[in-house]
This record gives sequence, C-alpha cells and structure tokens, in this order.
Amino acid sequence: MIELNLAQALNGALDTALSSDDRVVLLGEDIGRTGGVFRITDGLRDKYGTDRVIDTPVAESAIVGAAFGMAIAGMRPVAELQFLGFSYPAYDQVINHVARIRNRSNHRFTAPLVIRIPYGGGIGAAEHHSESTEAIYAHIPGIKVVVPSTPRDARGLLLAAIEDPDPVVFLEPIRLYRAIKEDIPEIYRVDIGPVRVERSGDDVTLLSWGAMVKETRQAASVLEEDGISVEVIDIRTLTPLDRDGIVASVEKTGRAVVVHEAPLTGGFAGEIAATIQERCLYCLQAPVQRVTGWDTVFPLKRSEGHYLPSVDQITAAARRTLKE
Amino acid sequence: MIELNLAQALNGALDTALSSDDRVVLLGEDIGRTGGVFRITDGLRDKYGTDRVIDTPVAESAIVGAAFGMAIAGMRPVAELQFLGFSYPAYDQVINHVARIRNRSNHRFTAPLVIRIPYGGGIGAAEHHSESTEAIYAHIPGIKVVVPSTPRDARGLLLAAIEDPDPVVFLEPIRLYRAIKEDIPEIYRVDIGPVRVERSGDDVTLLSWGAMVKETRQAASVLEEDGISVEVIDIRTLTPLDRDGIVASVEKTGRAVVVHEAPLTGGFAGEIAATIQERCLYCLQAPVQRVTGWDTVFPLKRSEGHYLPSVDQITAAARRTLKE
Amino acid sequence: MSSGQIEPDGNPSMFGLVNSDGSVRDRLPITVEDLRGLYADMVEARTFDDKSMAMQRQGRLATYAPFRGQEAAQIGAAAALQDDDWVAGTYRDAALNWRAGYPWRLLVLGRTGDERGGELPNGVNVLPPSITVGGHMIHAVGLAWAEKLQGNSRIALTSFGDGATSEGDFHEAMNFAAVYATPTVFLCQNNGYAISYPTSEQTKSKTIAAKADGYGMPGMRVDGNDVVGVFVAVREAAHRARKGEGPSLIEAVTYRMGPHTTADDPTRYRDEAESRDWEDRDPLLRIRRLLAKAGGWTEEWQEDLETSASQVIEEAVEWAENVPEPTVEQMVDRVFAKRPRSLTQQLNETGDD
Amino acid sequence: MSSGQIEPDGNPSMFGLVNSDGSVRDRLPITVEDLRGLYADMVEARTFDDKSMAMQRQGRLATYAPFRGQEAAQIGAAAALQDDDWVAGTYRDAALNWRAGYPWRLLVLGRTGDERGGELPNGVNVLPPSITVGGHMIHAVGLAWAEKLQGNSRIALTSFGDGATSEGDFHEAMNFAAVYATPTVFLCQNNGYAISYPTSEQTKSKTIAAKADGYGMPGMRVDGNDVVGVFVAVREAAHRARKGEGPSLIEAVTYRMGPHTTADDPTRYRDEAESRDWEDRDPLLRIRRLLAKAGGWTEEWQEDLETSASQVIEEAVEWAENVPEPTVEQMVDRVFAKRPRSLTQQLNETGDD
Ligand SMILES: Cc1ncc(C[n+]2csc(CCOP(=O)(O)OP(=O)(O)O)c2C)c(N)n1
Ligand SMILES: Cc1ncc(C[n+]2csc(CCOP(=O)(O)OP(=O)(O)O)c2C)c(N)n1
Ligand SMILES: [Mg+2]
Ligand SMILES: [Mg+2]
Repeated sequence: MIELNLAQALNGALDTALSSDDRVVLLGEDIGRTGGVFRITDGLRDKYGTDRVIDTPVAESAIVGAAFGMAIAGMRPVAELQFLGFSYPAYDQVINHVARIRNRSNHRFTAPLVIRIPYGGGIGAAEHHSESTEAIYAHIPGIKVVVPSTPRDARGLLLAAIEDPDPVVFLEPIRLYRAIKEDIPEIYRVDIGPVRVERSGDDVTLLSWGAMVKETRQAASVLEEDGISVEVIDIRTLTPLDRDGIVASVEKTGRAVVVHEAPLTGGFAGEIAATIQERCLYCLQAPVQRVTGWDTVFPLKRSEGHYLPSVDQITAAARRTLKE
Repeated sequence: MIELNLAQALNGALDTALSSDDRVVLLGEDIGRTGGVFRITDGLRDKYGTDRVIDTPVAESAIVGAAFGMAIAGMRPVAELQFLGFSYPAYDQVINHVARIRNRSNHRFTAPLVIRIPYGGGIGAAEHHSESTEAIYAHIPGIKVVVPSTPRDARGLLLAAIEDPDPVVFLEPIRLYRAIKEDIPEIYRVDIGPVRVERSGDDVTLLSWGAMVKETRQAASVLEEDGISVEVIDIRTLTPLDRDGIVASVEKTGRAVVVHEAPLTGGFAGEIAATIQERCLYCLQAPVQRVTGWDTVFPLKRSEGHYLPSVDQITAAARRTLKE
Repeated sequence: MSSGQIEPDGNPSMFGLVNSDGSVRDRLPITVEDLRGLYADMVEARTFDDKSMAMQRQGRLATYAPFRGQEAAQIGAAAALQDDDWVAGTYRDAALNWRAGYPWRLLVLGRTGDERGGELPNGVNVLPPSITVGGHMIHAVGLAWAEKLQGNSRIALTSFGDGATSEGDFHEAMNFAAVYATPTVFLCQNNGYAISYPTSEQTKSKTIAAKADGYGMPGMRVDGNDVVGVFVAVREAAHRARKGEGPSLIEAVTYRMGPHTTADDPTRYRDEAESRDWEDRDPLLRIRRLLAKAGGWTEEWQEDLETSASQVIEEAVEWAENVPEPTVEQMVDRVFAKRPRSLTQQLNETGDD
Repeated sequence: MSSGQIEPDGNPSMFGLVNSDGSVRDRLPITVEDLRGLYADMVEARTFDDKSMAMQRQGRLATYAPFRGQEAAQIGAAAALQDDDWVAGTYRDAALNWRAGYPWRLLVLGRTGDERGGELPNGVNVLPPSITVGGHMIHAVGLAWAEKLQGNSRIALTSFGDGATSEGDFHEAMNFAAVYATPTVFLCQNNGYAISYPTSEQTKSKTIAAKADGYGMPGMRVDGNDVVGVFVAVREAAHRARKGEGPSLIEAVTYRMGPHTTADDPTRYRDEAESRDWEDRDPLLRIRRLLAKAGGWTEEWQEDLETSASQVIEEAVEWAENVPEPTVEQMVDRVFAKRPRSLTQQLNETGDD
C-alpha cells in the first residue's frame, strides 16, 4: 500500500508496465525530457531510455498512427496526446484505423494500444485546453473509452488498459490529477467495463465519471445531510457501457441524475438517460435529469464559473426528482 | 415547379446560389471536371469557371481550413467532402476553428460556410463509404447540422444553409440521391431549425432523419394498414435541435420510436430519447424505443443487410410501444 | 485537357533500365529467368485485374479499382522484398499485395464485400488494403519502427498514389520515418491522377521524388512501367533500410490505363489520345519485347501463362464465391477480442424482431 | 543537452543585415529614423512581455507565452505589411499582432481569460491568436485566396513555430498556397524548441526554409534576431505575393529566451549556457549597438522609450482589468449570430437553480 494522488498513480502504473513488459513503449509530445506537461511520465525517460520513452514532433495523427503500427507489430504502445482539444488531428487515425483493424482483418491484426489524454476544465486554461468531448470517442465501435476519477481506479484501469487486447482511449481528468490521495495496492487491476458504486443509497442515483465525480460526490454529501439517501455511481468505462450496473441502481432508487461537463446536446448523458428510460421506465419516479455544460464553446477563465456544472445544480436536479 | 430528385435538387440549389451571389464558391475533390463522385456539382464548372468551382488536392483539412479563411474574408464557400468517412481529417478544423471563430472573436469574425458531405449506407460500398457519424458533428457547439431527406428540403435547406450567417454541416443521404422525384418551387427556402411533420397521427410518433426516413415512412404505411395512426417526424436539423417540435408530437401520441442507422451507443437517438423523457415522462405510455445500427463497424456489402435497420424492426418497435 | 503526368516519360533524370521498345539502357542486374518470372507475375496480375473488372460488371464484386498499367510498379516492388517484410498499400495494390503473399482468393473475397478477405494467413505481413487516402503510410512507419526497436531485420514498405502526397498524413509519416530513421520504403505510384485531378495540378513541385529533400531523406524517380527499374530501386531502398540507414522515397512514374474505379468515367477528365499514348508504354509489352529479342518469349509460352493464370484466378473466384454468407454473429464478434455484454444485449434484442 | 537550433547563428547562407555586435553586413535599405521606430516598437513589445510575465505570476493573467528574444522577427514582419493585410499568428505572437493593429488592451483582456479580447476593431485584419499548433496556417491561405478571387490586393501573413512544421496542416497549407498561387507569406519563427523538443530533432531537413522546395515555393532563411533582415525579407515576400507571384516561406532563426509558457520549466530540457549564449544576440541589443554607433541612441531616449512604453501598457492593463465581468448571456450569445431556442431553454432551466 502506498499513498498517491491520481497523477502519481498513473506515473506508477506506467513505471510498472515499462518494467514488467518489454513491449511497452511510451510516445508523445514532451513526455521524455519534461515528463509531459502534467509530469505524468516524470522520470521514466531517465529510467528506461529514449527507445522506451519517446519524445515526438508535434503531430498527433502520426503519434497515433505510428503507435498503431507498433501495436500491430507486437508492441504495447502508450501514446500521450497533450490535451483532449489537441486530439482531433488524430481522430481519423482512431476512428478509421485503430478502431477498425480487427474488423478489417477479421482478427488477424489487432491494435492493443492505449491513447492517454488529459481532459476537462476548471484550471483556467487557454482555449482548447478544457473541453470534455468524450462523447465523440464513445460513439466509435472498436475502441474502449475509460475515464478514472480516483487514484486507485487510475492505476488499476491504466494497467488493465495496457494489457487489454483492444485499443483504449484513456481520459485523465486534469483537475483531479492532484486533488486527493489514496492508498493503493502495488499489484492491482480494475476491470474495464463495470461501473463502480462509490456510495450506496436508496432515494436517488447520481451518475458521473471523471472530473465531475468530485462535484457529484460533494452533492451527495449535501443531500445526505438533508436526510436523502444517495447512490453515487462512477461510470468509469463509457464504452463498452455497463447498462446492467446502471439499471440495477435506478431500479432500486427510481430516480437518476446524470452529470457531465460536456455540452448537453449529444453528450453521453443522453445515452445514459435513454438507456434508463428504456430499461426501467416503470420504475422511474421522475424524469432522468441531466446536469451538463452548456451548448457553448468551453469558455476562457473568466467565464469558467458560468460554464461548469456546480454542486448546487446537481443537488437541485436531485431535489427535482424527489419532488415528483 | 419542376420535378427533381434529391441530387438534382442539390445541383439546382448550387446553381441558384452561384448565379445569385458572387461570393459563393464551391471547392472539393473532383467536383469540377467530373461534377463530383455523385455528380452533385455536374455542369457547374463549365458554367461558372474554375475560379468558382474549384477542384482541389486530396486534403480534407485544407479544404475546410481554406474555406474557413475564405468565409472570414467575406466569401460564401461551399466545400464538399467526398464521403462522411473521409471527413475526419478535417474534424479538427471544424471543431477547433470553424465552430469557434465567432466565439473566439466575440462576433468580429464569422465563418458562414457550408460543408456538404454525402453519408449513409445501403449502396454496397467499400469501407468508410457507408457510415453515419452525424452524432460527432451534432455535439459541436457553434455549427448547425442539417440532414435533408426529400428533394424539396434538400433544395430549401441547402439554400438556407448557404445564406446562414453561421457554419453548417450539410449531410446528404447517398441512397436517397436518386430515390424519389418531387415537384419543387424555384424560389424556395426551408428554415434551419424546425422539424417537419411528414405525416400526422395519434398513436405513435416515429422520428428519423436523412436516409432512414425512407424506411420510417414505409414502416408507417405498414402500421397504418393495421389501423395504427402514425405520426412521422423528419428531424431535418439535428442542431440546433427543435425540442418543442419533438415534444409536441409525443405529448399527443404518448409513444415514440427514434430511428437512425448509426451505432446505438452515443448515437443521436439517445439525445432525442433523453429529451422526450425529460419533457414528457408522464405522457409516455411506453419507453421511447431506439431502432439503430449496431455497435459495430459498418460492414461491407455482404453484411449490410444484417446491419441496416429494417422496416420490420421499426414496426416491431412501434408495436412494442403499443403493447404497453 | 491537360496531360495528367508532370513529366510523362523519356526523362533522362528518371531512373530506368528497360525502355518502352524493349531496349535496355544498361546491363540488367537480373537473369533472363528472373525476368521471365516477373513477366509471368505481371501476366497473372493482369488476368486478375481483367477478371475483376468483368465480375464487377456482372454484379459479382463491389466497386473495383483496377491497376492495369501499374503492374510493373507493383510486381517489381514486391519482388524486391523479403517474405516477412511488412506491406501497407491501397485499394489499387492487389498485384503488390498478391506478390507479397496475399492470396488471390482473399483479395477476391474482400472485393465481394466480405471482411474475411482481410484475414491473411499467418506469416504474411501484408495489411488489408486501406481505403482512406493517406492514413496508412504512417502505419508502415510504426511497423518498421517496432521491428527496429525489437531488433528485428524486417522492414516495411508503404505504397500510395500521387494524390496521397497532398494529405497531411504523408508529411507526418515522412517526417517521423526520417526523424527516427525507421526502416521504411515509401513507394509512390504516380499514375497521373487522383481520380480526375491530374498530378500536374496537385503540386508545384516538379517531381514527387523531390519532396524527399525536405525530410532529409533520399528520393528517387523511377520509370514505374519498367519492372526491372522498379525492382532495382526498391531493392536498393530496402537494403538501405535493413542496414539501418533509414527510409527512402521512390516515385514510380506510371499511368492508370483504366478508370479510377468501376464507378468512374475517365472521359470526363482526360483525352483518349493521352491514354492511347500510354498503351505503347505498357509494362507487360516492353518486357515481352525485350524477352522476345532475347529468345525468352514465345507465343506458346504466352498462351501457357494466360491459361494457367486464368485457371488460378478462376479457382480463387470459385473459392471466394463459395464462402458461406457471413452471419450477424460474425459481424458482432469482430469488434473486440471478446464480445462485450452490451453487444450481446443488442444481439438478443434485435434478434427478437 | 543538445542545442536546440539546427544551425544557431553565424551561417553565411542565412540572410541578415545587422550582426549581433551592431555591425552591418550591407548598406541598410531603411533610414535611421525608421530603424529608431522599429527599435521603439521592440522596446514597447518587450515592456508588454515583461509586464505580462509579472502579472501572470500575480495571478492576474491566465497562462502566458512570452516572446522575449523574438521581438525582431515579429516587429520586423509586421512592419513590412500594409495596414489591412491579414495576419494569422499564434499564442506567442502578441508583438506581431500588436504591430499589425491589435490593441494592447485587447491582448491583455484576452490573456485575462476573456473572449472579448478577440473582438478586434473594424479594419484590423488580425485573427485572434490560434492556440492549436498548425491549424491556422491554412486560414491565411483561404484569406489570401479570397482576396485574390475578389480582385483585392490584400495579402495574408501567417506566423508559426518550428514545431508547427511537423503538423500535417503545415504541409496541406503550403501545398494549397503553391497550387493556387495565393498571396500568402509563411513566416516560421524557428525559436529552437517546440516546448522541450529541440528543432534539431524535429526534422532531418537541414533547415526549415529548405522545405519550401518540395512545394515549388521560394524559401528563405533569415536571421530572426535582425529586425532589418526580417523586415526586408518579409517585405520582399509580401511584394511578390501582391504582384501575383504567389506564396513564400521565410524561416526566421531566433531563440525563445524565456520559458515556453509561464507553466514551463526550461531547466528540464536546456542548458543555461545555451540561453546565456543567446543573450548577446538579443534583437534589441544589436539595434541599440548599431544606433549608438550611428548616434541614434542615447540613455535618455532609452529612458523615455521605457517610460512611455510602461505607461501605454499600464493603461492597457488598467482598461482590461476594468472590463466588467462577463455574463452567462454573453457566453451563450457568442455561439451563433442569433441565439437558438435550444440555448434559451438551457438559459431558463439552468437559471432556475
Ligand atoms: C481521406 C480520403 N479522402 C478522399 C478519398 C476518396 N478518394 C479515393 S481514391 C482518391 C484519389 C486518390 O488518388 P491517388 O492517391 O493518386 O491514388 P490512385 O487512386 O491514383 O491510385 C480519392 C480522393 C479517400 N478514399 N480518402
Ligand atoms: C494541435 C496541438 N498539439 C499540441 C499542442 C500543445 N503545444 C502548445 S505549443 C506547442 C509547441 C509548439 O512549438 P512551436 O511551433 O515551435 O512554437 P513555439 O511555442 O516555439 O513558439 C505544443 C506542442 C497544441 N497547442 N496544439
Ligand atoms: Mg493517382
Ligand atoms: Mg518553437
């Protein structure tokens, strides 16, 4: 057991992967000399050398495309893209090649690679540095999309992702990198797939993932103080989606609030709300509520407060479900 | 009035735009000499010259990026990307620049351009030629996403899109290009925004857009034969979404089936189902059903029949809502 | 109409060994027997191409992209590789892929619209053809890089068209290959057109080979209709790569004699005169002329070749057309290594209808 | 640690007029008065840069990307343009943008994290800085193309870093510009690093200017710390563009003296010795040396310049910091020309909470 924050947990997971599996290589912009803009790969270049921890030119499509080729040739590349807002030049490689080679070759060639991408707002960053476009990845058949919110899950899911026979897009919530510390076992995997019940309760289910789990958790505490019994679900794996885990909770509580910071329209909360009403319309005591970002461009620092869903918005939504 | 199929209606709309507005230019791969792989720009190069109808190198990011610059400088470019599966190299330009310049410059610079993209399956095409990834565009704040399903709407919406002060992604259902003919007035605009009630009914609402409107329409006929009164809604504009139009219909019928050929998970039907249960849970007689493609890569010709939603699937889903 | 090619032919700065008329510019570095082998391969490839065109017209294949006229570039390049080298080519590279180990039967199966056509035999390191223009070149960089990092001697060849050099992905792939000195051979089959758009308009560079300079990489222009020239050029580039001297770019100047695909109508964008011009430069014809002079070609041999090629292709077609209809389960089970529960649920639900 | 630059300095093949020590290589094509003007602009820009760094440390600005060391490249380039020419630069181009008409107050406002900083005055054709590396170069191609198609004489200049030349978008933009002969000037400020990644590792090309060849475009390497050299080079390229002779690439070799941004720690990737080396090549210093020799510089003038620059910048800061807090409505109403009903609904609903 060792106490780590989310960033350290990721660094440790990469260290473990590099030391235990020769096929693992890391590549990305500034990940070597500087240890990445968030220092997630700190120290690894010195430890494993420039053939295993590779600084690359600024070319996202090539980073993913080269990692893809490496994976086909038997390696286990872990690519880092610097921010989710800079991942789009590689979107074509992900959707048209990474996600499809197993299908295209009927299993003969596969691409077991991981694409790590920091995401999310709340740090007052420049344009393109704050957005949460997980929905555009979660719509791609053939990749898995994983979003940890705790140091434990970060380590366990990253190791599972690197070992997974299929490609994984691994989204890291920037504002949680150093938010909390947790005791983590050395040998540890978290299955890609199942949701995590973060807190059990009976009256209402709050569902979230990644960065917004923090506010969701806080909202749960506020509600509990008012005597409301809240179940908090951390989705963790957006795809393949654990619909049974979600439905089981809402069958119990009859009420659900889905929280994300991406824009409302076309956001992944729509998928979850649609699923809940499909599977348990008759157990629903109130409409599934969505608490999300706005259908606007993610704003710069001064308007961030207007944009990001607040604890108050979550509790208000939960109370709306209880009023009905 | 003139009788045209969808492809001809688009060609006519482009002709009208080119002749009535000097600022309009068309650019894209093979749109000049050959009139485009689907001949939508047929004859326009000869008529308007190579400065107005421009063949470009194979470089989607540059096509959109150059059109964006032209639009800022006061022109009204209409870019064609050859297939939706080849639009992803330009995704970064769309999400990071086209959709954002108004926000970035607080209205000082704007990008009134149209990106036309043929999409959808059913023609037994090669890989990447059949998919329906409208959801990844509908999640981008700052662009409008329009998908006509009839010759009339095709003409009216394309002209409205070219005149719109904001950028529009205009998706054209390949398998409807030459499916039906319709009488179309010469002077004609269709507002971007409102859904179109294609058929009025009381028992169940079928909602769809683009290519799947055909099967949806057929399903409605089958159901009507059995005495079921069906309302068919053609969404037409995915964003900004006309939630009121959708809700008004379901408030009347109490039952809804959303149909698209994109994969289920993260598809735009999720948004619509989520909206319906938010706004009229208490009027819903049954869960909103989604009839969609599979969470698989769009298959090649021999498996296309397995993949595409069928009339039977739609009628079965509608009957499920009626059973409850 | 303008001519498609930047500098169609007869350019002394273009490397080549066998001229259109079958004369040789220099002593050939291969035996007549080997040349006969290359010729036989080209005949077999063309037989496949003709057969595919015919089948497509009969509705037995999905859209087909013919390589007629490009047999020398493809066969010459593949012949210069070792058996387990990697190949990442395009929709037009059936001849290249076949010569590198991709069985005809799978190529036919793929073209009927069946993903199982992409399931290559173990040991054949050819990627199923990529349909996006430009996206696959970097794959060959990654493949080659992995081999290098793992201490293997395998190299990777990527083949692409003139049109593909306009994509940003070409640039990124060239740069990565050069920066990391990956053992990659970039083979551009400059066939004069990207669908309807002539090479001469795609770039203001005089040649595509010249683009290599900007990446600090050797670039070479070769007569793409000379199978021996292409073979020698690619062999040299492969040799450099295998020795650890990094990537090269080879521009093989050739001509697409047929339509872009079976859906294309070339009369919309090029003169018949131009196409006729290129008929005399047919890559098969010139080797036939050369062999005839050297006594290595006879009418009977030609007939034998054609008969046996037809038989081989017919067998492949027969096999492919008898592959059982694909099932829904197969479609669903190709997405991941293990079918996730969400897909099983979809299968159960949609199965109900 | 390796040196960042490919060929740091003193290269005879690199165009320049003023050496580090203030000596001149050739007769200067501008008057002493103009040179004093350029120098004054550089002083003002540096004052802004210093002030911004200080403000960021005080938490008054979001992340800031300093241009210290690159003043000559930016001021020299902007000075060579006409008032209504288009400029599309990066996060590091505040000096360039300002000299092209972007008011300091809006540059400050933008950096406080306010979209209203991007609302340029009418007539100033400078795009608000783009933060994605590479994406904006093609915008300058589109802008210039539109002017050409509309028969106007405006040209477009795009500025970008060495790192940006690795992006596919660089390639596509260069190719489009060349193919359509758009009046575009590509200005690469090669400052030795893409964050931590040295230029010498980014490419195997000897220079960035050399990359122009592959596009059939003139390329020129200029000492980016020589404001006169840059001015002359850009003026020439702008002139060519305006005459209809198409685009050019100018590589201005310079050095980022500060960190990549206020969030960066350069000691992780470069020696102090290297940075010290470049101090003597400071673009302000050399003009000061030159002017001092020519009697065009005095201590008092320097003090005057600094005082008035400080005042100008202080006023801009004061203005920006007094812009009222942005409202939710403003955020919502920036998405489209007319607010769609869906956003009004969101406003009503979220307003409730
Ligand atoms: C990214 C992308 N854009 C567009 C297309 C459509 N398309 C298919 S082939 C082709 C032309 C390619 O020309 P070239 O690279 O010269 O290859 P050739 O077909 O001549 O062999 C185009 C534009 C595509 N397949 N992928
Ligand atoms: C598409 C994209 N990828 C990555 C980044 C992160 N990033 C910001 S600046 C930078 C380095 C750019 O270097 P260069 O082009 O040389 O410009 P400089 O910062 O040196 O002025 C990187 C990688 C980005 N902004 N955009
Ligand atoms: Mg070609
Ligand atoms: Mg730089």
